[in-house]
Formats: sequence, C-alpha cells, structure tokens
Amino acid sequence: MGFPHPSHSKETVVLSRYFGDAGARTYDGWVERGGYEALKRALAMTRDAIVEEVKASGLRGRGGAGFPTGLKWSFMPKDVVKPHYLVCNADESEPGTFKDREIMRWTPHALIEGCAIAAYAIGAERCYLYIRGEFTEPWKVMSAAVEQAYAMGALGADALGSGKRVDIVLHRGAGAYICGEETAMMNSIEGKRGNPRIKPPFPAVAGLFGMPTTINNVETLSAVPHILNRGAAWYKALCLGNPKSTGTKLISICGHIQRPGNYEVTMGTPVKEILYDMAGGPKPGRTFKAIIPGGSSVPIMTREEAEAALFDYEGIVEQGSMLGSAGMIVMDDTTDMVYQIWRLARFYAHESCAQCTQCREGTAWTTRILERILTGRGKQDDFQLLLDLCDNMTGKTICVLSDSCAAPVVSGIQKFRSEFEAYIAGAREPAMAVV
Amino acid sequence: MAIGVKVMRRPEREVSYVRATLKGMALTFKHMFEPKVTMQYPEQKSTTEWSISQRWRGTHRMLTDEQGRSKCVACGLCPQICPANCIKLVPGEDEQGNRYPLIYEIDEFRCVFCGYCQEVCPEEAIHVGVHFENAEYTRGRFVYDLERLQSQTHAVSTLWDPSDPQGE
Amino acid sequence: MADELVNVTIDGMPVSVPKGTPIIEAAKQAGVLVPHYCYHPSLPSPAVCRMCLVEVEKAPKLMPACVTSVVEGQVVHVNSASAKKAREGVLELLLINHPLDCPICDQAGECELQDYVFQEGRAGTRYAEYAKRYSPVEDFGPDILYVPNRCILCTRCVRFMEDVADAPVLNVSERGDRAYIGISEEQKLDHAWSGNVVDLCPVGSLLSKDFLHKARAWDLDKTASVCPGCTQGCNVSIDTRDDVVIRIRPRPNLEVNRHFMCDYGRANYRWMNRGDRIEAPLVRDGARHTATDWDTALARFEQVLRGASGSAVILATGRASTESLGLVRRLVDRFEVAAAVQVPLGEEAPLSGVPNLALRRERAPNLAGAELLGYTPQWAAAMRQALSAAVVIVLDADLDQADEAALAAAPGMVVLLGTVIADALRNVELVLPVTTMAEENGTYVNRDHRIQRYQQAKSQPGMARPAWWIAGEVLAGPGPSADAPSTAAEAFELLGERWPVFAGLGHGDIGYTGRVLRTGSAPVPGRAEGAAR
Amino acid sequence: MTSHQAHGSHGATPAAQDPVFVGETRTKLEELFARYPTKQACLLPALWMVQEVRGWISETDIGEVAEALDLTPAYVKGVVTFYTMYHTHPVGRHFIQVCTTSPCNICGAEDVVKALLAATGCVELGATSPDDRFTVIEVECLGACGFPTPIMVDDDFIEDVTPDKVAGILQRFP
Repeated sequence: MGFPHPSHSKETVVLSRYFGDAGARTYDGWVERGGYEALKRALAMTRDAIVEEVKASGLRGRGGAGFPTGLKWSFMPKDVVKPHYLVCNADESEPGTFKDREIMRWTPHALIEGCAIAAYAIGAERCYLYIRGEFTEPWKVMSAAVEQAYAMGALGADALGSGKRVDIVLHRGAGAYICGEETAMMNSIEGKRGNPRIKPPFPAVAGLFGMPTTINNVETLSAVPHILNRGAAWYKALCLGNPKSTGTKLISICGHIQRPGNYEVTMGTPVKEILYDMAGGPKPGRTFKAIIPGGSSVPIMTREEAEAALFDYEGIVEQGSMLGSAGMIVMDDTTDMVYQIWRLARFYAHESCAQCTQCREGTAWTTRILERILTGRGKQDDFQLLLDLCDNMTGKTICVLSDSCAAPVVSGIQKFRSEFEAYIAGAREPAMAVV
Repeated sequence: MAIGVKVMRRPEREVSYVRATLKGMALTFKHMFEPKVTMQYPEQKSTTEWSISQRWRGTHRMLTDEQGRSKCVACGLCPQICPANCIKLVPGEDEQGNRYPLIYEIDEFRCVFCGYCQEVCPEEAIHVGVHFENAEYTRGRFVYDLERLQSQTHAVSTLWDPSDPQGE
Repeated sequence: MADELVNVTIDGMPVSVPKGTPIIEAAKQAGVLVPHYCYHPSLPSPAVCRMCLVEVEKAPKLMPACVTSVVEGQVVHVNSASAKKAREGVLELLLINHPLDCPICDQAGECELQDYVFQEGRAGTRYAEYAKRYSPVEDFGPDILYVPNRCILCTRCVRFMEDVADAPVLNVSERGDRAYIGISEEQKLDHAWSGNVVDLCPVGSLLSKDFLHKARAWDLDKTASVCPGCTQGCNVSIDTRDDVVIRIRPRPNLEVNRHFMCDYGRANYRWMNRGDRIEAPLVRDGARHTATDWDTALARFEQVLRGASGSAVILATGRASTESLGLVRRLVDRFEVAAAVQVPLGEEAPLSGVPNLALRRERAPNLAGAELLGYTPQWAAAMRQALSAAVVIVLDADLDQADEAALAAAPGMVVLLGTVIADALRNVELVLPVTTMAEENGTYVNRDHRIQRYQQAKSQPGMARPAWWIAGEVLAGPGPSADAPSTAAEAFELLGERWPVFAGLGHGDIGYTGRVLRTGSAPVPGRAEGAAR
Repeated sequence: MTSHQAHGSHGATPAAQDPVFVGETRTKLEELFARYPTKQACLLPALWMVQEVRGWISETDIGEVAEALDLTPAYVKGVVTFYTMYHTHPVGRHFIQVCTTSPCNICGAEDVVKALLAATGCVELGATSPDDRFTVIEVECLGACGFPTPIMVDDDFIEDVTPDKVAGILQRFP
C-alpha cells in the first residue's frame, strides 16, 4: 500500500500489506497474519530445492543491480567446510529511497523470516543484518523483533523445532553511504573503514571475513517468504509482459508530488500510471520537469521519457535510465536543475570513500565546477570540462560511486543544457554568492 | 735645354691646393653641425639611439620578495645546469621550515654568461643582468655572494624567447 | 619453476609468465612499464590509484593491471589511446591539489608523479581558478615528516605498516577529498623499519629528516652495496655526492631483503665520512712514527712477519671483506693463529611481514664469512692471547681504551691495519692505512651463507689501500710481482686455493644478487624463497 | 561539506575519566565478541557504546577501544573519522541532523536549516549553541525522502518538519 496513504486500486499489495499495522510488528501478531509458515516450510525442504524455487520465481535483486537472486545463491559453495555468511543489506542510503525502512518498521518479522530462509538455503552459519546508523526507529523495531524471534524459538539452535540452526545478528552502521555497496558493507562489518573492495574475488568466494558470503537487499529477502508460501509460479505470473522482470516492486516516490510515499506495483506497470494515478500527479498548477527513477545515482529522465516508460528493469533502461533502487525523485517546473545537480554532486563528494583517484578528486572537482556555474562565473569551456571529468569518472573505479556522480551530471547537461547556459550567460541570477 | 725635359701642363683646376683645402674644411665644418654619434661614456650611460640590448647577458642579480628575502628556494637546478660550474649552493632551512640558500655564490670569472641559470630557475630568482661594468680591485671580489647578488639594481635580461625569435 | 606458464601479448610483445602473475609484472617482462602508484611488488595491492588501467581485448572496460591476473591468450594494450587517456585523466586529478613545489621537494628527480606527468600528463591545468588544498607539515616520528599537500593517497605507507611491519600506526583519516594519512597522537612512527615508508612514498609526501634538504636526487651517485649493519646483509645503494655518503637506501633483492632495510642500517653511514683518517703508512722510527711509501712499509711488514715466531693473533673488524680477512689470515699461516672478528651486539628487530628478515643481534656483516675463514667471534679470548703473541695484526677493529692500553704494552709486534689511530697505539710497530667498505670492492657472506658483492662508493683517503691488497703484496714477496692481486676479484680467487668453499667461484658468478655458498652444513631454517605475503 | 570537522564551541576535553568498558558495558562488549568471528568486527558497536556514554569519542576513548579490541589507536582513529555519525569533537546536549539532500532540498530543507539555526542560536552549522544545548548539522540523506524534511534529534527521528514546526519541536528537548 502507498504508505502513508491508503492502498490504491492499481497497486499489487504483497510486501506492503501490513504497513501501518502496528499489530504485525509483534511475533504473535505476525504469526496470526500467516507469518513463519514459509520458514517452517523451508526448513523442511532441502537447500537446493529452495534455491531452485527462488530461481524459478524470477526474483531479482531489489537493491539496484537487479541480479537474479536464485542464481546468486547458487554461486555459494555447496560443501560447507568453512563458515558461510549471509548479509542483509539494510543500509538504505540512496537518496530518494525509503522502502526498506518501512519494511523494517512495520513488518520486521517478514525480513527475519526471509533472512532465516536465505541463510538456511545458502548454508550460512550466521546472517548479519546491516542497518544504517540513521535508522534509529527501524533499529529498535528490528532489535525487539529479533529478540522475540529468539525467545519464541524461531531463531537459534533449533529454529522452529527443525533442529537446524539459524542466527541473525544486527549490526549498526555509522553514517556512510558507501557502506550500501556490498563489499564496503563487508569491510564495515569487519570493523574496517567502509572501503569497497576490488572484485574478484567475488563475495561468494571470499566475502565477509574471507568466507563465502551472499548479500541481499531487505526487499529481496522479504519477498522470499511469499514465494515459498505461494509458489514460484504465482510470483512469476506477477508480470506485465516482460518475463525478465517479475514480481512486485516497492517504489518510493518523493519530491514535488501530491502524495509522496511507497507504492507497490507489479513489474511492468507504466510509470505514467504510477505518477499520476497512484501518487496523485504534480502539485496544483505545476507540471513535472524531471524524474530520477532509481535513486539519485541514475541518469535523469525528462517528463516525456518518464511518461513513456514501463516500470521494470528493462523498461526504464529503454528510456535511457536505470531502475536502480526504485526511489523516484520527482521535480516539477519550479526546480532549478543546475542547483539540484550540484546538490547531488556534493552528496557524492561527501560520501566518496577516498580510495580511487577519479572518485576522490573527481567528485569534489565536479562539485566545484557546478558551484562556479551557480555563482555566475561559469564559462563555455565548463561543459567540455564536466563531460571530460565525468567520462574519466565512469567505469574506471573500484565501485560505481563515481559513475553515480557522473550520471546525473552528464544526463543533466544533455537534457537541461539551457539552464546551464542561462547561468553562464548571466541571464539568470546567480543561485549562490561567491565565497 | 740640353736634355729634353718634357713639361706637362696640368689643368689649373686640379692642382690648386686652395681648392682641396677648402674642400677638406667644408667637410670638417659639415661634421661640426651634424648630430654627434660619440657617447660620453662614463658620464653618459646610454642615449636614445644606442643602449645595450635587453637580451644582453651580464653579471647576475638575485631578485627578492616583498620581505626582502631572496626568491631562491635552493632547488639546485642552476648549479646542475651551469656549464661552467660556477654556482655554489648549500641549501638550508629557516625556522618556518622554508628551504632557502644558506650559501649562494657565483664566480663571475668562471661564468660564461650563457643565461641557463635564469632560464632554468623555477622561481625566477636568479637572473643575468643587462650590465657590463665589472671592474674590481681584487679578483676575490668577483665571487658574488648572496648579499651582493641581491643588492644589484641593474635591469635583468630578457632572454631570447623561442616563441618570438625575431623579437627583442 | 614448476608453475604452469601462460602466454600473453602485451603491446605486441608475446611473453610467457607463470599463471596468476598480474598483468603489471607480465608487462615488465615484455619491457613495458605500466605507470602505477599504489602497486608495489612487496605490498598487497588495493588497486586504488587507478593509474595502471590497461586495455585488455574482450574486456568491457579498462582493467587495473596490478590486480588482474594474466589469462592464456590475453592481448593487452598498455599504450592504447583509451588507456593513455585514462592515465592522463588520473594524472590531472592527482595534480589538481598537488603543490607545484618540486624545486623544494626532496623527491624531485626521483618522483613518480613528476616522471609520469612529464611522460604523459596534460601540459596545462584546468583547475587554475581554485585554491589548492592546504594542510601543514606533520611530524610523524623520529626521522619522518609528512607533507599532506603532496600526498596522493596511494596508501603504500599505510599498507607497509599494517601488512608488512604489522604495526598499523598509520591510517587513512577522513574520506573523500578531505582524506589524509593520519597517525594517532599517542603513537609515533618509530618502528625499527619505519624508514621504508619514505622510500615507498612515490611522491615527496613522506620525507626523511636526516636527508631533508641535503641533496637533490640528481646530484647523487648511487653505488650497489651491502649494508654493513648486521649479519642479515640487506642489499643497499650507497648514495654519495662529491665523495660524501649522503644516505643509504635499500636495493631490491627478493631473496634477502625484498625492497626494505631497517632504520639502523639507514642511519649507519656517518663513520664512512669520517675525516680523521690515516692517509699514509707509518713506520716506527725510534720513538716516533714516520710516514713512508708503500714499498718501505710492505718491506717492514714482511720483516716483522719473518722475524717473529710462535703465535699470531688477528683482531679484525666484523666489517672486513671476505677477501681481506682471507688474505690477512694467510699471512700468518706458519704461526699458531688465533683469529677473532669483532661482533657488537644489539637488539634484534624483525620485519614480521617478510620471512627471515630482521635487524640481527650480531651487528657484523661478515660474521659468517669470517667463520668460514677460520675466525671466531671469541673476542675476549683472542685479546688475552694477543698479550703474549709474537705478532698481533689489528684489522681496523674498534678497540676500547683498556684493550688499546694493553696492546700498546704487549711484548709482541703490533701491526695496525686501520682507518683511524687511537692515541694509545701511537707507538705500535707499523701502521698501514686501509680503506673502509665504502671505499673498496669486496664481498660479505651473510648469516644464510649468501655471498654478496659490494662496490666502491667513494674514493679512498690518501694512500689507503684495501687490506687484501696489503696482504697480497706481502704474500707475493718484495718487488713488483705478477702474483699479487690487483683487484678484489683476483684477491677473491686466491681464497679458493686455501678454502674449498670458495673454490671455483668468482666475482662474476656472484653477480649483484649474491649466491648461496655450499657450506656442507644444512641450510638455515626458514630460509625459504623470501616471498612476502 | 556537512561534517563533524567543524570544531564545536565546546570547551576543552573533559578531565581524566573512568574507562568506558567497565561493569555492564564491559559485559555487553564481551557478549558482542561471541557474535563475530574477530574482535576487530566489534569495533563499530564498541564505538557506539562509547558515544552513548561520553556523547563523543575522544583520543583517550579511541585508545581504550583500541586496547579492548587489540587494535592500534591509529587504526581506530581511521575508522572513526570515516563514519560521519561518530563525533570527534564535543557536541551539544542535543545533536540535530537535518537532511538537505536533493529530495528534501527541493521540498524546502534549506529553510528548515535556517529556522533551526535561528531557533537554537547556533552561529553556523556544526557549531554548538552558546547554552550548550544544541548542535545543528546538515547531513546527507536520512532515508525518509517521502516525509520532507526529516530531522534527527539525538535518536529521535522526526518527519515532515517545516520551518514553523521548529520551535515546537525544540521545546521537547530541554
């Protein structure tokens, strides 16, 4: 449902069914609502059978990359001779995205169940649930839920009486966007600086503490119990035409829109429907100007592009952007695009981990150039300089943070060049004072 | 006449000394009223028509910054490039941790005034000068120390600029 | 090597390298240097500088050559347009905040940033209108300064302290472009091997206080040598300017010290520059010494040896070369001999990340060589015997005052082959000036019986000669003789006649990385391939 | 940059204190050891414990954490400075974090910042108010973009903040 708004008829409510329902937060409340059935079922299955079921469902990673989850699980070594780990990525720090937060706040046991099933399926000794430091409320809810789950025997040495051990440990981040990157997250759990690691080795070979590790997003894991309960075929059928993108997807919509919030839709729903019908369209008297469809790291779409797009992994790519974490930032015609692109660049400059040269220096320099344009001192050469810099920042670093910084800048220059020109030509009042 | 001496008759106009003298005098007088090209050197150093080239490479000068300290940071490039090996440099460090020349001496006797030191200097500190009056009472005075180099006031040379080969 | 070989083509040059070799090392074999900052063969590679990006055919994007292993049939282009453009981009970014202070930077001339920018960087800056980042110089430890402005955050220093020295006292602090190399207020960079971070630093960010402003890199003459500090025998380069030793730096030898040397060895060069040297042979003429020529002095030496009978004692410095120790030992073959080398002792300081590498307790570089030549470290016993011996040869040993006084009063003939002379010994029979290890060619045998060569780094003072030359001349007899060795290599060949362990071996065989002697005894435990992790 | 680099107007570091890891906190720390295969992995939780007790993390505290986890102070310091939520300087009694990243920015987050600075009396971002009550900083994305502008006062997450609500909110934090 479109928390904090009532469910819209065009939504397909699966994960978000109990958003806003405080009763679902407790163990008993969750069991009443059909909880822990899937875990019980899973613990009775073989590990391979669970992986096959998830593979068949077509579930893809909801964190941004969209990698098939079942396939990811199948990469884990079968023979458990050394510890394996599962890491649940609850470091939702992509600007524009706030879906995992609601899952943890309202349905913590759904996530615990999903973690437990995944941990069992990949043979993980322990699941680390990495919650970002700023999520104080989800942290409290999750801590209480995990404690209860242990107390009720759903977790621990003898999970739900199956004789199998499932452990979940909560780990709190401390304010670093980059820790949402899977290898950086592993470093962070290990007590290191959250620096992304170079791949290979991939986490499934040498991940957390050097052991085989799988990392899944909160939304992905929360979907797993539903797949086991209702079957892969049901999940696969939740699809509007494109068989590569199946299931439901939570969309966070924010910015200049009537009803910001989370909406759960079937993959393949037209973006136009989501923006105008579910979220209520632009504020009165306004029109949309730009939409960033997948959290701040993806190329900006113009209104026309967004309205033409279908909402699934491939549909958004067709229109020149990416689905990412499905955090839609909507900007209407009052928005100063140059200022917002500068604000995004500043975000990346602040969050760069300082490892790769292109990212460390490039994000900061990009910010400075945009700052200069905003103070009215920009030059025509700055376009070329920005594009050169962004080219240098794309595809050359360990992780994709610098690519993420380049994406809005490059797409912004391509699609909203006139606004940059206005600052450079002095036709527009500087948005910033020269410091 | 017993022997026949042939007497040549010369034209009057060509043998008259009066005429030649007058001619010479005329030239002399003419020069008295023409502009003079001689410069009264020690009293007079240059004239509007004649002065030494801005590209002249003479004895050195060390430039100083606003505080009167030499601009030299003792990087060691000038002694390195000097073909005559006439620059002596010992670097030191002041209280602020800045590198500066503890000893900087140029032996102007050995110097071949190639100007490489000026060309190589990254700080634009050492310069060859537009200067040619080098008389001294002792040979030792031709080893210019830092103080001496800094106290020179003559113009510094504008080296040949490869991007403007014809220019002065 | 039993490893499987992989064939790759790098910039058109086919090479075969063991499986698992990173592209950067394979490229070296193909004669192509891939520019790099964070990569170092003796450190784990984090691939953060992104300087070594190369184009690999069929790869979707540029690959970091330092962590990408070669694959059979791979075609790599180090100097393709895209790789060059990427490197130019990295250099531009590294330079935006890098000060233009090469003129006052100690690293200038051996700076990798300077080199690569000169090689393939942009000619101009596009960052002109901004102020550069500025932070003051920090004091990291007894011999190390940190200049944050020059730092390019390659993290070699951090990784050295963490992974090789196993003492993580350096960190990367902050993040983004605010990042810098940090140190705790409570700990200093005073590890026994910390000086290596200065060498590892590709730019002039970490500086040695000892070397600060002393010389420009291009002024220095570098001589391949062996550290005279301890029995480890680290390969070093002695850097001199105008015949003055300015610094000692490690020279890579993967079997001995990889790329490192300890701070003790680094600082142990001042004695090489000592000024109060004996410059001419001195013979005793009544109550005083007279300077003389070598012919006279050598004749007197021979006379001393011929005239004496009974026992002879050799008191040698641990820094004497194998050649000198051997030939001096041969001088007294007809005597009953007690020969000792001096071995000062100190604290052992291992470098934990490299197996079998430490600053050793025994601070004598040629202890093992001396032992092979019949010397012992029993200094006190030899000293006692010296007081009753017929001939005592002191070979540059560092004597304490009591020993000097005792020797001066000893009944036997005392011949001093030395570099300096103590007042107490002003009355010995014969004083012959010898060179130090910095002033001669020679060999040392380290604790693992690896024999290694060192080269002459500076000229000898006055008439000083290597001790092997003196001994060789005396052995060959008076007058000009073809038998006397005229080079250290010839002197070395004479050793084989008497000590079979050196037989059949010449300086040419030893090369510049040394060679393990077949001593018959079991190899020293832990003497594996000196691979770091 | 928004950050904690700005030096608080707070006075000197407190005088020598008792160690943090004694009694209950020590037990808690030891419980943590069981949850991770290495001691080092307990670094982030241990630092959170220190900040809970002290309000911020001083050099001395860094030393103590390092000792408890068999690490070096420099290493711990590198980690502390990486994560923005650890304070390396003393902060006010209430620490206010305002999200000003794009989604909130377009919905007026900068006005909320201005209102907060005015209402708390803080001179600038990162500075502590003269009465030591508040420190206000801008942060990057608090992850509640649908509820602009979210702010965090200590551990309390407050959504939908507008400039006119600021005074009322501050009253709740004496």
